[in-house]
Amino acid sequence: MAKPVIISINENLCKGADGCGICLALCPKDVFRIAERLTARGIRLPVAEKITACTKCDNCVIYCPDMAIVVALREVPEVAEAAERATQ
Amino acid sequence: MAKPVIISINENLCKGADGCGICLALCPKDVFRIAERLTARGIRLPVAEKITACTKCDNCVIYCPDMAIVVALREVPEVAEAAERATQ
Amino acid sequence: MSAAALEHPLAKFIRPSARTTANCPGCGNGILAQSILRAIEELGLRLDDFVFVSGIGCAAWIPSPSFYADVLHTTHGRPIAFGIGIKVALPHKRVMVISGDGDLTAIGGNHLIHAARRNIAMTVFCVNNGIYGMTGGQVAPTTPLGLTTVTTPFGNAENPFDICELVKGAGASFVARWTTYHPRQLVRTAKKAIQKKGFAFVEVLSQCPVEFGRKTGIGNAVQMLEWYKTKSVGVARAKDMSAAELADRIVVGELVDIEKPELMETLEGIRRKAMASS
Amino acid sequence: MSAAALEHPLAKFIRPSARTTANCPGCGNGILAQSILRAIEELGLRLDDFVFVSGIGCAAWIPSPSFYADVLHTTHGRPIAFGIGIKVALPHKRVMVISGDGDLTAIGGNHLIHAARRNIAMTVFCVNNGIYGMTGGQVAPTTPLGLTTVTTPFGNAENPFDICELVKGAGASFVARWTTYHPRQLVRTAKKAIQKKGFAFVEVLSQCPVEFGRKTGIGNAVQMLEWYKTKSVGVARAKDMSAAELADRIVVGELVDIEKPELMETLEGIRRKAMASS
Amino acid sequence: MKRTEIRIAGFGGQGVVLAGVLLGTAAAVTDGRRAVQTQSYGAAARGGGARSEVVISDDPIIYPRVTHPDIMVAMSEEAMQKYGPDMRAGGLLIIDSDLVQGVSRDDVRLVAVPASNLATQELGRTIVANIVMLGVLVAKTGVVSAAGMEAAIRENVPPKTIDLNLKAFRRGLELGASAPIQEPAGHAAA
Amino acid sequence: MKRTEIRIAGFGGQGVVLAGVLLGTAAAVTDGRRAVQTQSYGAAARGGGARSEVVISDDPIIYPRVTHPDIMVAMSEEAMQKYGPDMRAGGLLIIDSDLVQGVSRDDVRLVAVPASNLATQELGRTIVANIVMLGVLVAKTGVVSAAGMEAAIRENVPPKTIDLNLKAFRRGLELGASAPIQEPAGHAAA
Amino acid sequence: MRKEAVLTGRHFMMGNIACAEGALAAGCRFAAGYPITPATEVAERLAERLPVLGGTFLQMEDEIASIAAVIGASWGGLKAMTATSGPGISLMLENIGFALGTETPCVIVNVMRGGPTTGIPAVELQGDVIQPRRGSHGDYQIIALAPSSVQEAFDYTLEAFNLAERFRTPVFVLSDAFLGHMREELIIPEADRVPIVDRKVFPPDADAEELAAFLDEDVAPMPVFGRGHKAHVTSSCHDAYGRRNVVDAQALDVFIRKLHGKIERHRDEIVRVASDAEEAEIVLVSYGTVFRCARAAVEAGRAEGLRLGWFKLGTLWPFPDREIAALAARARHLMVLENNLGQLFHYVQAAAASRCRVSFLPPRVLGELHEIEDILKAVREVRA
Amino acid sequence: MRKEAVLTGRHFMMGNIACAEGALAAGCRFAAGYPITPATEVAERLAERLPVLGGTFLQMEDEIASIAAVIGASWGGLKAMTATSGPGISLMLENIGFALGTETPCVIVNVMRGGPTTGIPAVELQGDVIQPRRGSHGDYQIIALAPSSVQEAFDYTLEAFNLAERFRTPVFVLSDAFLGHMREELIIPEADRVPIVDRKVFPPDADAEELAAFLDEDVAPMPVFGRGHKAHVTSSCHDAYGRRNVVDAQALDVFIRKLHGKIERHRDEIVRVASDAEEAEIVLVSYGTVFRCARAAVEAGRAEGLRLGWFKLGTLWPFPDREIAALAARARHLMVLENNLGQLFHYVQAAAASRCRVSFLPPRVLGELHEIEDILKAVREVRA
Ligand SMILES: Cc1ncc(C[n+]2csc(CCOP(=O)(O)OP(=O)(O)O)c2C)c(N)n1
Ligand SMILES: Cc1ncc(C[n+]2csc(CCOP(=O)(O)OP(=O)(O)O)c2C)c(N)n1
Ligand code: SF4
Ligand code: SF4
Ligand code: SF4
Ligand code: SF4
Ligand code: SF4
Ligand code: SF4
Ligand SMILES: [Mg+2]
Ligand SMILES: [Mg+2]
Repeated sequence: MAKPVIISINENLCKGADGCGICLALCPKDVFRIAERLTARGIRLPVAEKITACTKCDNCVIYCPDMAIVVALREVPEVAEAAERATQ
Repeated sequence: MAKPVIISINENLCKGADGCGICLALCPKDVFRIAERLTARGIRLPVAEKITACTKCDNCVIYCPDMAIVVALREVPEVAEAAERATQ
Repeated sequence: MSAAALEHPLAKFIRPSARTTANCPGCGNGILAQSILRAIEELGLRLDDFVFVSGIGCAAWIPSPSFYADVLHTTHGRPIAFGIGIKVALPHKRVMVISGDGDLTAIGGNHLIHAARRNIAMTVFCVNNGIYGMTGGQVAPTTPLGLTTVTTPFGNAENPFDICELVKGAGASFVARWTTYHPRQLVRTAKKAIQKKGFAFVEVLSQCPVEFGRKTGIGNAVQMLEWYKTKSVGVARAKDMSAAELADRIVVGELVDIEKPELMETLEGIRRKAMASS
Repeated sequence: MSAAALEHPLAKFIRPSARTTANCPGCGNGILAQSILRAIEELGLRLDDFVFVSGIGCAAWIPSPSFYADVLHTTHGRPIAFGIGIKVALPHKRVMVISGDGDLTAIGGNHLIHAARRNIAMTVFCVNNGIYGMTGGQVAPTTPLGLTTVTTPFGNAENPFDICELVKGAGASFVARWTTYHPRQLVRTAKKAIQKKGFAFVEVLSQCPVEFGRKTGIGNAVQMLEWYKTKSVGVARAKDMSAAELADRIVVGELVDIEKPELMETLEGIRRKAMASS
Repeated sequence: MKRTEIRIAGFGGQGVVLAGVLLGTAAAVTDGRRAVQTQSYGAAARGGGARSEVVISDDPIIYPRVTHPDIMVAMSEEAMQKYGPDMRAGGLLIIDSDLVQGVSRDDVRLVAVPASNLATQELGRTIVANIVMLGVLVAKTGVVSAAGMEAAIRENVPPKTIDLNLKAFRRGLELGASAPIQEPAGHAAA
Repeated sequence: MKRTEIRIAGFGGQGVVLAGVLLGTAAAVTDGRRAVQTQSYGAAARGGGARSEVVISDDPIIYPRVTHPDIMVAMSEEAMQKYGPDMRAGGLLIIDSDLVQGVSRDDVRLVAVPASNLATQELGRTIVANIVMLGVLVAKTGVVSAAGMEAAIRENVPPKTIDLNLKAFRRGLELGASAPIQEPAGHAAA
Repeated sequence: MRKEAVLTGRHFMMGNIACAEGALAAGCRFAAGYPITPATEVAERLAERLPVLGGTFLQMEDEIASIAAVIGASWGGLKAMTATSGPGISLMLENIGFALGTETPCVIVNVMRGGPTTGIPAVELQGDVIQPRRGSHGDYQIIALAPSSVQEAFDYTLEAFNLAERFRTPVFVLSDAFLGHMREELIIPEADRVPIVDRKVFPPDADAEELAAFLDEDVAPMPVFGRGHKAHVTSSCHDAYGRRNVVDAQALDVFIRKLHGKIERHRDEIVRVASDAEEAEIVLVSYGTVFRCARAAVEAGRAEGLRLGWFKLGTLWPFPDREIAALAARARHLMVLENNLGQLFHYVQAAAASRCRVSFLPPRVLGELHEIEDILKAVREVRA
Repeated sequence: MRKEAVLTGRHFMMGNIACAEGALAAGCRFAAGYPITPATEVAERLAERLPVLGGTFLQMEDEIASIAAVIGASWGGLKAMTATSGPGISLMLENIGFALGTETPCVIVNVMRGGPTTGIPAVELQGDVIQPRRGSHGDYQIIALAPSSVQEAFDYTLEAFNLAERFRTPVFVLSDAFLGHMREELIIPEADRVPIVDRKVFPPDADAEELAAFLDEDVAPMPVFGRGHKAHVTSSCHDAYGRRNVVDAQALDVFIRKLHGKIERHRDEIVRVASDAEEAEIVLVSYGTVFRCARAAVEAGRAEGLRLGWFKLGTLWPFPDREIAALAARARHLMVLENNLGQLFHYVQAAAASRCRVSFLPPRVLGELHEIEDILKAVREVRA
């Protein structure tokens, strides 16, 4: 069941959805898509798009080979706060 | 069944019945005994004593770790001849 | 929406100066790394309870330098032998070896089987990517018969090891196999392996999309995970399958879990006896 | 009465300059040597059909220099690796490795398991005397747990290998075990091993009365043969025995005999493919 | 011709090493001159920087390293920053304008071409941007013959990609023929 | 005392190395002098020859090898033949007369004792013939003290065999005290 | 890929590939190896080419097994080689000693990398130049060649096989990461113009019990296996017939001296040096890739009027001591350039003895080639 | 068997046993090894003594594993050693390079035997004296000591541990088959008079991310494992914090130079030589067991009026080049005596350079000690 989450993708750690793309493939809810924009490092990141579909199954977290993804429940106060900061 | 045989023990090869003695132990007919005399190399050879009891089972030949024993049937002409030479 | 600020729950286990891995995109090694750290976390252990040892190769870079702990990155093939010295010196620490199939079963095969024989308390994770990743895709003792690699351009002429059978034959007291498609099972097994009093060996089939997947045509990281999923069969189910049925399948699960004298204990016994001797 | 003049039927196989062995009195190695030569004789083969390879140790001196054939007496632990090069260069000759348990399973363990994996056509006789004979009675990977040797004066802290299980786990296509109490069976098995198209491994428990028998208290050559006799149990009978019943028994017989791709053939296939390639 | 030093630099995966090899092959095999090619890559497959260097000369090449390139092809911002300073003043700098923004040197002759976009859009494969750049280089310098380069391409790229690469090279030649050279500050056009 | 060179030679298994070790230990540890012991054996367990050499001196021993023994104990015919020639003229040769027949040197002082038979018959163990020979040697030369030798025996033989060895040594001392010395041809008794 | 053994023609080729092609041209038909940067391309090339020529490449379980298989194949009658880098050589040393002691022809290529230990795989260093000579235990003499160009990578590897066959001994080719990965033009001659030496073998019916097969300073014929010679080949000390003797120092003395003498006596046939130092006051002594810097510096220095010369060691072992001594007698100063902290330097110094001064210059950054300006600066200092 | 670590008192002991006792007195509590003639007694003694002292002896599967376990134990905080002979050293060289590169204190005893290859196990040879310095790949400096008596077998092994701990580096003890099996008197001091050096370790709470642990010419503190320092110890080229860098030659340059400098800078602390050559015209330079022949020859020669002197190298590496140079400045002729065909000879020659003449004398029979008469004969020839 979908849960209100924050999905954080560390751009410094992710190796790029073009080369890797494991999160895209293993998310049962198809939450991610691949970004169009190339980063300075020449890769394209995954973007958590259908975030509301997320069930926090943690597949993306557990399978990400670069520990680049964190999925956290919005209700956890620290998480909400962090999300706040991040969008500033 | 006992057979007329010649039992040849190569004194240069045998390592001595005191250290080895396998032929003595593995002969089912107790054909061998240990010599009293020490050789120049300081060992005591086995002696085929109860030769008439030999059944040519070949145990002594097969188990001798130094290929020092040959058991041959007397009726084989070459053997008889060799035996002849050896006793001259 | 995505936010960049959340700290990964296992980030505390990562050496600050080595937050990014040197792995290629989609490399399976990172999945194993995370699984190991997760198992340690779930067991309530600290990284300071461990000494990590690895050889040379991509897999050997899993703990080195990333794990924020004592790490010995040794010569090619020798991590287990180094680990034995460490374990004797620090019997109350847990020694964990993480290295590649080439490292542990090609050049290092002898140390592997002897450690298994000794049944020294040590956890060994062997990353089986079926290839030498770091040096650019040469044949490994795990590469399937017939496969084309840069050193077998007309196909591999050699039968591969069944590594788990080998380690079992050598006398290990705990032997298991999973793939990077199975991180949750891997965590469960890793926890057992870490706690085993004896030599605990875990083979992990792991995708090397760059040197194996691409060159064998099995495909990219995602396709390789898919392939692991399809090919895997649990050890319980495998028991009822014929050799032919199992031919190109990957039997996963815990294959051996027995009790036998462990080296640190027998050595302690020796010391007690020696001290008591006249 | 005894006569000194009869020529041993296998004497033709012995190098003229090396008629006497360097073995201690009663050493089991000579029993194996004779059994191997007998097997070759019974198969109607000539020694020129073979290349013999050995490592370093008493057992390694079985063919070197005695066997009147091409013999390569190599470095410690490496005979199988040398043998592979010889076999590739001379595919129509039979390569036979004869060496000790220390040589083949301690320092040489890696080459042993890899040759088994490759299933290269090669016959390997491993003399298991449970000890390092040549260097004076140090513990071997085959020495029973608890036994006192010059390097384990308070008892051996390590579990021994079951060598046959190891080689089987590595993938050998023929595996057998006998003792020097079983020369007739050994000849029979040796004949099969020589003719096997694949890696054929025969473990032979052999008495070292000087460094093992005397020091362990099992006794002299004759007592050790007696001990082998008592402890041995045929593989067929062993199948019906429990692990406990088998604990200190020696399972003898042919343990593995399977078919799988052999290296010389697969290599030939590679060459054909290469030559046919554009 | 005297010793000419050429450096091609960019990301791993852009084919800068292949570009150097093609230049060297053209010079040494087809054109019958002397060439040395060397390279350096970090963990290439892992996205580090890559660099390929070629020395071309009519005489035997004794010192094999490139120290102050006469010609540099820059295919990444990082490469530009890192290697720009080494260039010989008055040398020729060719940049992929899609990838390189800041040109730190004003004492070199500059050619800027949109090779990546051209490769992606016109040729359908970004990966041949390196070959486009070679075309530009040959057009602008004649350091190797176009025929030599085409032969080198035929010899060295996977058979299935020969046509694509030849096309990229020829497109680069055209682009090079028409692209303007921005002369160094304070120098008149030669 | 000046440097004395001693060689003990025989078959492997006769304990000639132990004999040398005991001599050296007596000299160096109990008697507080200097000693060096060296040895050489073929494949000992396999019945080759064995040889043990001791240098004893009051001064530090620089050159450690025995080259021309002042004293030689010969316990096999082979040893006698092989090493006899090396002896210093006028040196002392002690042979086990049960094992050595031919004495090739007539310029040395000779003591012959039936050590093997004595060991076998009187002491019940042929293996202690070496210790009997040591007794003879000590009695005839005083190169080490009897007390030093007894201490060395206690320290170096398996605990269970100490008494047997001490007995053999003392029996050797007696034998040595009474055994005649055959002086070199052409020399008067000293 | 062409299918002939000798790829006659003009190429633009990597040093490692040229090395493999030199081997194939020499008749190498067996190679065994274990992957290692920066040598792997040699193995990869051989893996691709050998099966086509009816030969075999085996990737073994490690370097120890690799050299063992190479030696085995050589006794089986094939010309055989391995290629590796420092860590691999360190592991092979015991068996390299075996090849020396049993007089087994084979070729060992070391594409040197940066160390000690794992170090930096892709950076060159001349760190392993004494290792062939003194790395394996015991006392022995060996042959080692150091190519300085892709052409020499080909030529010297070919030559290494010829020397190995001629002297029944392992021969080293000491390349490095720079040369191994460098591409340069290479001219391979017509197949029938490639000089080939084959080992002297036993006459067909000879029995190793009767014909001496070892320890001849003029090189005994080799009783290659599989031909009924009944050869006994042992790593133990042995006599000319291969009979083991592990008791007498005298036998050891003969064993060591004969093996040594086999190379020493023929050192003039083996040693190759080159120089341009006739009128020179200061001579730059170097080898391998560093030679290219030295030579370039000499040209630059002469242009500015310095009386400079160069001397190149093509053969590192046996060490060209006489040639150095002769040079030292003529020159005022020898400056030894190596990409290390001074290895052969001491041997040059020893050979020059009291004849002239000898100094040493490493590159500014170990692992990189010397810069010409650094060399000239050092030269100017020496002159001052 | 007594149970103290230090067997204070007067003994008549084999060189190999003295070596083991020196190690125990130094605080060695871990040893790993693999049997080999003529070194096995060292291991056997340690196997008997270590467990009594709460230590451990492990017989490993081979020599490679032995040195690996030793290094592991050293990182675990124990003083550790192995003992072997030539073939074993040849196999250990890769991991000895590891110990060098990671700055791991440990002691390696080589009881040298006759080779190359299997050779003759029980015959002595000084065949492996350059091997410690140049046997492992890459460029590095090492410490090696050569005892010439049973007392020195004890003292130098003890000293080897102290140097290993002081400089965080592997240290060799080069004994030989003759000394190893020779018995001689040995005096072991009271336990509290045995000089002991322990490695400098990290302060208790230090984190290896913050405190430099490597590449300090004055020896960085060691972040011994198991104490929470989170040390990263790698065989790859690394910086002072152990951070891997396998890309830049610059990093390699620092890596090599610092490791080198750590020994070189302290060479005066390390190098030990002895001599009696004040008035000498001809000086016999030697080490190990051969030194005893040289010294005996000097005494004999002086007795007949020859102006002879001796110079003993206690330390073979770092090579006592300055001491030799000083000697060469005073003497007319240095005669180098080694039980080989000339190994350190070249280094003596290089160090003497133009200062005096240098010649070489092997024993009449390699594998045996020099005969005094042979030495004197050579001396007389040199004088003539
Ligand atoms: C002695 C030695 N030989 C060879 C190498 C080169 N080498 C580095 S990594 C590697 C293979 C690694 O394969 P594997 O262990 O399977 O690790 P992967 O990279 O596949 O994870 C080799 C051969 C080396 N470093 N040392
Ligand atoms: C590299 C190396 N290490 C050690 C040795 C010493 N060595 C000679 S024989 C031997 C052990 C032999 O044991 P095994 O193979 O069981 O033969 P055995 O004598 O018992 O028949 C050893 C360790 C050696 N020759 N080479
Ligand atoms: S937690 Fe599960 S559902 Fe949510 S984004 Fe990740 S993989 Fe998809
Ligand atoms: S799984 Fe991780 S590394 Fe891979 S694309 Fe997703 S976020 Fe990036
Ligand atoms: S053949 Fe049989 S019966 Fe006859 S002597 Fe030999 S063992 Fe005894
Ligand atoms: S078995 Fe052979 S070696 Fe043993 S005692 Fe009998 S004859 Fe002699
Ligand atoms: S080469 Fe393969 S194993 Fe190595 S990091 Fe890349 S994907 Fe992973
Ligand atoms: S030591 Fe043992 S194995 Fe070796 S020859 Fe003697 S009895 Fe046989
Ligand atoms: Mg792998
Ligand atoms: Mg054995």
